[in-house]
Amino acid sequence: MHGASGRGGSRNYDRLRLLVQAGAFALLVATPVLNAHFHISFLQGWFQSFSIGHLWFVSPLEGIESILTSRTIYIPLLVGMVPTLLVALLLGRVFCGWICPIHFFSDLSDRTIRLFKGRRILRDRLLLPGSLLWASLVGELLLAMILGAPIFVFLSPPGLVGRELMMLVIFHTLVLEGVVVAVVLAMNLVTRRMFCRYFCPLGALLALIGSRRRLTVSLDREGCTGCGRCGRICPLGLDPATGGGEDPRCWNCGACVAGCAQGALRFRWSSRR
Amino acid sequence: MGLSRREFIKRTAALTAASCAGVSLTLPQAEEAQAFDADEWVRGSCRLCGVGCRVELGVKNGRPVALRGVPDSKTNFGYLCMKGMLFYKLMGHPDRLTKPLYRKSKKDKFKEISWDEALDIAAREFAKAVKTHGSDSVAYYGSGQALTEETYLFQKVMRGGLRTNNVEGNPRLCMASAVGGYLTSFGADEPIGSYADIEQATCFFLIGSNMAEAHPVLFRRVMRRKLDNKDAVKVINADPRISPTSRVADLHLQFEPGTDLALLNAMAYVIIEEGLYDEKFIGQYTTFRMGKKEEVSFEEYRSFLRDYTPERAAAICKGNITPDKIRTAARWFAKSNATMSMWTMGINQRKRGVWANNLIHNLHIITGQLMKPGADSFSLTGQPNACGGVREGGGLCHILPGHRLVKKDKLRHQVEDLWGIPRGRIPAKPGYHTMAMFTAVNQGKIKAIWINCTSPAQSLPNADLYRKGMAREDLFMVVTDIFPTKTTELANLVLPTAFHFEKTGVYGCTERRSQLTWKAVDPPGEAKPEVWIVREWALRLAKELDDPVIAKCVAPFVGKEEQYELPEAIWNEYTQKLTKGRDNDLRGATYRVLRQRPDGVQWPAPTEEWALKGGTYKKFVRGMDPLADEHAKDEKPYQFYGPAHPDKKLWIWLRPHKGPEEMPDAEFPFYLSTGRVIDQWHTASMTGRIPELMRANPYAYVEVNPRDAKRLGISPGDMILVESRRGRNLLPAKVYEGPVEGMVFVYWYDQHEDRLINRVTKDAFDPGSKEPEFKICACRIKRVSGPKVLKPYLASITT
Amino acid sequence: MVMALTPAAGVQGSLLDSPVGVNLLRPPGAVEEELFPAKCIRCGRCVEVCPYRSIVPLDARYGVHAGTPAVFVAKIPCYLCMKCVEVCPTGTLRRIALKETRMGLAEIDKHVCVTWRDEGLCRTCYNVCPLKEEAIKLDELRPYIVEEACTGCGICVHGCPVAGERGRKAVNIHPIYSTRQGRG
Amino acid sequence: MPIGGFVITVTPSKGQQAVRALSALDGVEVYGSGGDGEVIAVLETGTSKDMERLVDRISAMDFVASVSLAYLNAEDEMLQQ
Repeated sequence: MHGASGRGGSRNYDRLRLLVQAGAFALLVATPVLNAHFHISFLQGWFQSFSIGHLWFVSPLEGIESILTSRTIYIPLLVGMVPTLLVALLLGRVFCGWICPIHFFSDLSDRTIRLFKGRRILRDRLLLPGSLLWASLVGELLLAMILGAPIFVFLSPPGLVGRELMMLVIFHTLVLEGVVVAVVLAMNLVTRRMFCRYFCPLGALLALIGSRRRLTVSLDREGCTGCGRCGRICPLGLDPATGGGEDPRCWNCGACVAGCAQGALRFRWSSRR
Repeated sequence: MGLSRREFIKRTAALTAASCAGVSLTLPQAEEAQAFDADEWVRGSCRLCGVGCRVELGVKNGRPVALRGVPDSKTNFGYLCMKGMLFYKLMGHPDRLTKPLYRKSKKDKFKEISWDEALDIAAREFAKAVKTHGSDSVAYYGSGQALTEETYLFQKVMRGGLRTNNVEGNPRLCMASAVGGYLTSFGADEPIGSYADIEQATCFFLIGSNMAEAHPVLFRRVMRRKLDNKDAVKVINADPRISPTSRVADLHLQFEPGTDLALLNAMAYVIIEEGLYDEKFIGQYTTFRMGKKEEVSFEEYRSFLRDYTPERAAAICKGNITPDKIRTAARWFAKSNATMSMWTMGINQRKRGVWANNLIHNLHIITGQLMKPGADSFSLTGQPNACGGVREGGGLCHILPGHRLVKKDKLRHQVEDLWGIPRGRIPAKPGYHTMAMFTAVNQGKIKAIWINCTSPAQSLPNADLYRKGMAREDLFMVVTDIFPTKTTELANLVLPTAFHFEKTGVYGCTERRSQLTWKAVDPPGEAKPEVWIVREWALRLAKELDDPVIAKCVAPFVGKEEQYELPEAIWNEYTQKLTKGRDNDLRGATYRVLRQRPDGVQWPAPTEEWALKGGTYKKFVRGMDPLADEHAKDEKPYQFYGPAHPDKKLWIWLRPHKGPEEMPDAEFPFYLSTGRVIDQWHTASMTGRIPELMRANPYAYVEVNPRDAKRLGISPGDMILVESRRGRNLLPAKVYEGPVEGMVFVYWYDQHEDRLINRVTKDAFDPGSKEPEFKICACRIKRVSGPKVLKPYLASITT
Repeated sequence: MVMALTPAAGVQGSLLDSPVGVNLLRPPGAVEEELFPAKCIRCGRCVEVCPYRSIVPLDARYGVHAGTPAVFVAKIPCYLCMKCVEVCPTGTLRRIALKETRMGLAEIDKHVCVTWRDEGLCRTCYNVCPLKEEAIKLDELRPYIVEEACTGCGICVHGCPVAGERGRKAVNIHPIYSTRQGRG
Repeated sequence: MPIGGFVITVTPSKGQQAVRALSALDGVEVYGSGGDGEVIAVLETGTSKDMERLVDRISAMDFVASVSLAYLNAEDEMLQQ
């Protein structure tokens, strides 16, 4: 099945992603405004827990950590984790690729840098072993259990962004831990999405859950000219041309799909893997 | 780190043991927070409510540092409420007005001017109005918070100088009905007894008064009396709202607003039918009246009361009233050794406030619960000098100093003679009463008005209507005050005045007690005492109008130093000349005596000798009241010599039940009532500026009965629209078993436009006392939203 | 030997210590402090839903408690609207009713309170108490706390016009139920 | 586990000595003392019987004039019964 419809159509993924990211970010700003200034609590929270009316989402990492460290189980918490787990199970790290404000900021800054430097693709200066990602997840969970307190407080940048926005909107101030967000973004200067690639425990967990996901990026070998462009485009440094699209760490952002001049890459939904 | 429960119990155990032994534990919190070492403690009375607590202001390096009570004082036994304890903070307050401010048009911004310019402008504008529109186009609107000397001098200049009786004051809004009640029932204004009766009473009848919050220190005495004699003393509280006052009550009569007259008549019915009345007292000292000239018999009174059987009254009153409760109340009232009634705005601020007062007096007269120790019909006032300055000093349109009526030629001429001005100078017709005065302002009939120490823009009922008038460009409005208010927002000329303890003068509290407050600190900036302002203004007026009589009005005071000599000279003229031979004879209460007597003097006090003993504890009793002896025509122990009753008797009035002016209906189904909270006072221009008090009550809210709240889906904190035919407010809700079902209650101190409840209240008034019916009108309520974060608001001035 | 009875409020021992102290409390329905930082996922929904801005997220100075909700009652007390307990996704704030709330226990310091010192008549705490006549009653006009009914909301602390030592008032909330020991 | 708040009146001249001796007793915590020889102490014992015994013991000390109870919390014990 040839889904890719040539260059014009597939480039839309970049624009679509930007739109979705901006929408998600707007929601993040709107939520505290609506809550604090209009007392409308239909939308609530941010990426640690978000609710739309009575539908609750709870981030799997925070949920699991809360269960592990407190050693208690609260049914509404589990119920809240079901939708997010399902999404990860089926679609993998789409949260990272399409919603996470860190990726949004990074995408924006990439675009800005490209605007100034005129270079289409940015370079990665430091490459580390990919397995670091798993280590950071295990490390965080272990440390949290040793301390008996969750560590994602400081190591979940998307949550921090939400908190800072809320502080800004409701209390007109920022809090200290926002520095973490700045550091994470600064790491992009060394290597694109350095934190997302090697350190983000949430990303690691979503990748783990989505390692057998249904949605992947697949390569049409006949169309591929082996130009290697998709590998350079991939913000995570994966190479879709050599199966990177099925790597657990791939976040289905579609940058490679959009970037392939030949239209040889496309999203694929497989009913079972 | 929390304290464990066990530690907490141990701590409590230790603290309890320590307080039993009087040991001060050296716990971190127990350390003395404030060790005031004032250089000097200056005696005076409290600036706020009508109780008249004696206070001492601590002064250090010329600055006020603390206020304290003095245990041996006669009014408050050393107790103060938080308002009284903290008002010294207003003396150096940054919001104080410190310079005269003027603007030609009310649209302009204010600019600072000198006192010379300010007084010239004030004199020119008043003179212009008099010259072009006549004497009655100018008016003075004063306050029960102004010193007696101030009210007296203002009204002297207005009446004797400007030839108008347009002299009014906010006591019209607060106790005019009580004045009417006392005059019609007893023939003389002001209560017969004193606070000292509280310690002798065995039954208290508290009606239409949330005494616990409005007069907290006096309420403490009632409570002490009750709690020290739990079984012997009964307390009856009658009020449509359950308030902190109801707490000590043995019986709480919760009726629907505006049904009080039926309740009071029904109590009288029970007393007559059960033979609980004092036949001898009635026979000797009373007559029954239908009208001023229409005397009726006891039998007629009895048959009149048959319309008010407890059963009928209970059906009118509704709430929790049952025939049995009315009977119990009446029996307790009549059978106790000594019954003392106390009431305030709930009775006075009624369309039939005078009648309601009469009916309370009736109960006392028919049962003889009046002249003996502990028995009295005692009206409470809200302001520190409503009794002293305004009622006694001639601060209302129909009265002259010394309880003289304007319309009596003889009394008017007496005043003219005493002032040394030509007869006929004071017009024979009373001026505009408050509501008529502001209606005249609306109609453009008044061209210049002087508002002193009060904020009618907030305190008048149906405030929006009258604010329109005050905002007229053709009205020149002078406001003298210490802080910006809702009224200074509408003024042309704002004059900064000295505050309590920044000037010298006398306050007369509820129990006929005059107390002198001596200047202790300097006023801030260019603020001046009012007496100086009036004197200087009058001298300029005399020039503008080329009228030597105006100058004559202030001639005795010219050249006097304004902090001490000037008020003393005014006080001397008022007491020595104007109260001589009157029922409020204050000749003995000279400054010399008042300085000597820490608790002041209760009139009648015709001689210094009598005044030095404290004056008169109970009026009309021979041997206790020197005037009773002087006026005695027979051997009876009581002599009712009051000036209003030529027959020298007490009058029992036949007053039918009459409901409020505006009743709830399908469109506006709720009763709205307003009142006070302990930490805020009146329009909050003072208490709102004391952070400790403002924090406790930053904004007003609407109290809703839980059953009404449930029906309307109102939760605590929800924003509620309170709307009447006149205006609307948006207030947070307090769901509270306070107001009776079908009634809502709002505190009226809040200055914010959304919460200024007098925009909603009704301006109907008692045809007798002309006091408005603040306490009852019809409104509707609607939930608008959930809780909102609200900010406190105080009016300010932009220059 | 005379000993100080209460530890100072909010003094940070280590980054793991609970920040809860006198007049610094958790929102209604909070689980015990031993569990709180572990269970709370710092989603901020209680902060957002609080219409009075009583609930404030703690910052990094409070160590692992950063992001957890707290109420500084002397600044803005809890008005017991009970909205926060409804939205907590983790059960860190349990869904309890208004009257079951036990954020702490108010205690009137009789050595600071002007009414108890016999210097004045103040009833602000009684007046502002949402459970007037239940949680604060008057004994001859002197306010006292009914331990069984006090929710520890802190409205009395906020209203109290009398300042004691070190930011305390004449009435203060002691978080005596915040620990397992306190609840036991 | 009853907890009691006590006012122990001691010979004023022996205040310091009394406080030292009382503090040394098991289950007694001295919280403060007044100038006229009042010592504020909290007694915490296992049972009410123990409390009585401890009070008797304190009363028997030669500088103690009287021991009076001001506050007693014995709810734990009541719950057990």
